[in-house]
Amino acid sequence: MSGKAIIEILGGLANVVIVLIVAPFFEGVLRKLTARIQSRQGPPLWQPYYDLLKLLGKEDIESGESPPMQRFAVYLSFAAIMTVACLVPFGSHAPANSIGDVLVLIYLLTLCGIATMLAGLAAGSTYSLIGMNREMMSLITLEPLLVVAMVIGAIHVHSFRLDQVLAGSVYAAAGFPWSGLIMLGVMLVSFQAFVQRVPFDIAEAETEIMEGPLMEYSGPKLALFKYVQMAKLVIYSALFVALFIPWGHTGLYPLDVLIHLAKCLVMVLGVTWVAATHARYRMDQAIRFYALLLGISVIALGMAVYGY
Amino acid sequence: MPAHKIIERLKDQFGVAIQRADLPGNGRLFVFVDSAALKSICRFVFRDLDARYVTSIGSDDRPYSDSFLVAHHFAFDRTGLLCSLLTHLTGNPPKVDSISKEVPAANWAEREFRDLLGIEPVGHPYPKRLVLPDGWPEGKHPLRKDVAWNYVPEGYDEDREFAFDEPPEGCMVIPFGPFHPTLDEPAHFRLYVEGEMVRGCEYRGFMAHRGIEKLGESVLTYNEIPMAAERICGICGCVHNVAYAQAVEQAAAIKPPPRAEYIRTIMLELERLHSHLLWVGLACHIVGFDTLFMLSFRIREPLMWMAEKISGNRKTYALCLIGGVRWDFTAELKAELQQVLLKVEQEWRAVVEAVAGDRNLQKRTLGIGVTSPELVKNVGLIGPVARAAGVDIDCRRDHPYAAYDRVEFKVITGTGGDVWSRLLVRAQEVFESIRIIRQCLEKMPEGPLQLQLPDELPIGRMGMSSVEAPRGEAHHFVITGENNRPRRWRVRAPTYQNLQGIPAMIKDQQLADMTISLGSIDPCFSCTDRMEIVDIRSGKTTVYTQEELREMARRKVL
Amino acid sequence: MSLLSKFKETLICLRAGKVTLPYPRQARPLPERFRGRPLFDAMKCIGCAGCANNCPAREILVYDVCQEVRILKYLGRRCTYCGRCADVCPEKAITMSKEFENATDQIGDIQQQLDLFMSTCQRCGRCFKEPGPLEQLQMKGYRADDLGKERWIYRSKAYLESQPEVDDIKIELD
Amino acid sequence: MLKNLCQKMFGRSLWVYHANSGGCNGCDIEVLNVLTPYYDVERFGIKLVGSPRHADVMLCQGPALRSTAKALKRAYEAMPSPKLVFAIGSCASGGGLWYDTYNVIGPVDKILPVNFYIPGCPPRPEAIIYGVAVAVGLVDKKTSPVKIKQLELPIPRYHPDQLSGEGELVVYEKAEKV
Repeated sequence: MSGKAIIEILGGLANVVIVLIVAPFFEGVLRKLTARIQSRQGPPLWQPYYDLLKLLGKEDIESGESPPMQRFAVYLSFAAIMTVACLVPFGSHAPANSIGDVLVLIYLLTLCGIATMLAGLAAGSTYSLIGMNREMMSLITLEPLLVVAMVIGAIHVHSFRLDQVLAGSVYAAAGFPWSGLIMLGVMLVSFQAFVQRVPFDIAEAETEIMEGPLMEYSGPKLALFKYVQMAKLVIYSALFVALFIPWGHTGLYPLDVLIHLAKCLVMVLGVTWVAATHARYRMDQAIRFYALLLGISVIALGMAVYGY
Repeated sequence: MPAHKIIERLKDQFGVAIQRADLPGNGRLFVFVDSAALKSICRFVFRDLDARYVTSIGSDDRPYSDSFLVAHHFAFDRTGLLCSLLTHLTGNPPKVDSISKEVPAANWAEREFRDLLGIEPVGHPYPKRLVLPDGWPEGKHPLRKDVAWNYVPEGYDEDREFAFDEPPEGCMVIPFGPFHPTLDEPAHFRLYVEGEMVRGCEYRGFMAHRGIEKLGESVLTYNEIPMAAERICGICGCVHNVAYAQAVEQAAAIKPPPRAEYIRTIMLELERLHSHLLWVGLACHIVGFDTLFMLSFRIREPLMWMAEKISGNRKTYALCLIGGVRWDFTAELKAELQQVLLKVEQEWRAVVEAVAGDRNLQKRTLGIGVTSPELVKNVGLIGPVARAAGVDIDCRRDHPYAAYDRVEFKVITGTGGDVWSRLLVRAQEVFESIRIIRQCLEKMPEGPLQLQLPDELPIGRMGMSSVEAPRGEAHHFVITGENNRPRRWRVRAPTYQNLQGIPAMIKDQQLADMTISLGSIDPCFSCTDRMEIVDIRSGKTTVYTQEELREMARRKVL
Repeated sequence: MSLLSKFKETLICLRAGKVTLPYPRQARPLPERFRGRPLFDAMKCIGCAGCANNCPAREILVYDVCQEVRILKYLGRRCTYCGRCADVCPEKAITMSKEFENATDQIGDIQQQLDLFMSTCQRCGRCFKEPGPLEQLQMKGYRADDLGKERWIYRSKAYLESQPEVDDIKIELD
Repeated sequence: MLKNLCQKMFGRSLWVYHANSGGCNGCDIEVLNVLTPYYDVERFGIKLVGSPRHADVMLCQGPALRSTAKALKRAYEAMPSPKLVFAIGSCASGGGLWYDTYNVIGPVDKILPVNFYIPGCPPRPEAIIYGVAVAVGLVDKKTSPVKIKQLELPIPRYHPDQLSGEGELVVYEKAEKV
């Protein structure tokens, strides 16, 4: 094994560790900030760690339609998100470059959504199935947005390599190309949907369908799902930052990681504010909204192809 | 239309079928009619005289007159008259003509006396069990006088399941409740859903039926019942408390001292304030808007503290006794209340202004759960639900009680009839309530709080009282009796009527709108159920098979 | 427009700052009229059972264990804290205290039991002279079921005879 | 070791499921109130969840009714252990005014094992927080049964030699608070 491969693997592992450590912290920040917006004191910052630990120590009731599939869905979802973590740049550039390219990243992200759907299907109660249904609909209309954003980047840099695409590639062609700016806008307004927070947490709406697909899960399985949810927040923020806010690298790895995480934190703050001040949309409204965005992004794609 | 005119018209129309009419004064009318003509008289009153249906009451009168009693209550809102059409039933088992076909709003009330008293409404379109628990055997009726309050019949079977109707063709069934995060109280809806569209529902509620009426008729005494009445509902408890006290006072021809009336008015409005703020919070919580939920609860909290200072408890004020109130206002309390009101008014005005332009919130509420004035009339919807549909009814103005005839206020009406206009109506009513309290504080006369009552209240007299609860009109009916307790006490809570409008409201709507539509009537199941959806979501109730669902999901996506 | 109202809403919330009360560490002063757990004063109680007969929750039980000793038992578990017992008590032996921190893992912890010594009239066997506090109670809407029968049967006593065990709490009748 | 840690975390992150089995709504609203800015129990890590599968604590409000007893039991069984049950309010802990009517089974502890009782009608938000604090171990419970008992029959007829004080005061010198 060459030294380069070892560095890549080490970099990927470092990413996984960062995500595992930082994800609950970001969630804690989110909850604390939400509380302060609502004039409350709020939970301690490390509350999500407590929650996860407690869930790990609880009894695991296997009650759904097919327990093996439920177990599989949990591990699949967790594994997929951790693999994604290997591929996303925290710091200077994407570490596990030779493992996969942008397309693999997109597949893996889709796999996360599919795992959630599987979880809902395996649980098999009415509300889980409704949640699964909604998850599927949003997956199908939402995921293309990310694809288009990445593809625009890839067009600009003429490559699908991770380290080239996930480094502000959308602006690569000529300063600030129109397509990149349009995609920035589109991704900004749809970011809430990717991380599945209010107003787009339709598939997991607590007051409507009681966390939908996750309703039947308890104990360690729920802990893993919650972890995945928290990790999604970090990873999508990291992706967004890598694609659209690539500036401010120093070249020093630890410092770069901190800078990157700080940028992610800013994204989380934005997510918090939007989540705190919005009412949940209905599925059809959300789908209509995604479709509009998809239309705009396709136009952006066309512009990118012609070099704008 | 004044009372004597109504009697004249009834006499013209029905002649000897009108047996007797009592006019105890101050806007009450009791007409005893022949049971055979009851149905046509009800239709005449409801359709031709354009009265509003209030409720139907069954009573076991056998120990006193060897017959059962059925009363249909109507309200003439323009003239401020509450009218009761009573009839005695001698048959065994007792039978009465159902009026549900003519007056759709009477549906539940008739099913209720069928359950609890065994009075059979002949020709009822949907004679299904409503109130009693699933395992209760047929033919046993807890509200009859020969049955003790704690009597559980022999054939009680805990495991019996409720027989739900068959869902319509092509629809899947989604159980909603009894424990659901948007429902504070147990109730069970079976939604018939086609895709994400709700096509219909069946309600199996009355899960909080605690037998309060039976308790009041057989165990508690006149002055204990206010405390029980208050616990009919934890949010609008004071309303029931006052309504009960007023019904008894009216039956016994007692007039409470004016200071007591003003204090009742203030506490009722204080309750309306906190209830409306609470509703706005809960409605926002249902659509996932937690900041506004927290905000309105924060604004509401000083009101709760104020209530605690005045009455000693945050919710259950234990305010009324027969002939007066228990808690007085001191000068300090008055000043403090003024300050709290000022603060609430300022903050709430800012919130209302901010929310008025909130497109995001409007998206979830505009055009959702629409009610038309026809539906309001037919199903007997009341309170903010009716007012939001443009029907101008308000018991405070139409049937003035306590000190409402001495204060000025505006009845807020909306136009849309949807959730958004209900929200606006409630938000505006907060300001009116504040205005009423201020006027009361200003005008409150000095004087005693409580009357010295005679040893025994008159026996066999009837009284009814309508009080405008935050959710609509709460109606209490009392027949006074021996042993220092009423012979019959019937409560009609506002949600009892409003809930009957839900199937029409949620029909052909998105599943996601179901919760907010239901929330928008400010449902209070405990009120409704006083004295009854049965599947917990974790229990596996896949009514249709999983393949079907998968198939459905696939069809949806492709 | 919508965004503007969102900002306004946020501003209203933020302007209030943090309002959370530091409750378990420091309690808010309780209002003067607060109705907490009723406290029974054995010094003042005359055993008239007015409280038992006016309690909507029917949870104050009064019964005699012998000619001279009467027991007043307050179960507490279903008390509604309405304060009627304190209202009707002719001797003001019941006060609504300001105790609200009654949470417990043993429901029996909120019981109160008084053993009262009753000196009976040698002639009629009753404890009070004719126009006693009971007549006052009656005027306030006092229940009159058994008074007419010249018998001193309290509702709770009648209840006890049929069921000597009240919610797991065994009541010693003799 | 991890298991130990997990168990220790139980008290710091109580997820609460509230089940109203037919009470009057007052306690529900007070429970909701506990989440709102002035009381904010989220600072103790308490969160309201919608599904009993996610819950650690069940807050029971309202008496056990015949119509809801089955559903309540099922919800309890759906909760993963370790689990606690709180009975909030007079109805849940004692059955309320209607503890013996035809549709009421009685207090919740007749059908579920209740760990903590929070009496009150409705309990103030502070009382609920106090109950939670007792459960978590932040504070000690304050209540204990009061029993004031006659040791001896104090009338001179029975014990003339014991009559030391004046009138009835004697009686209560011989009474003791248990």
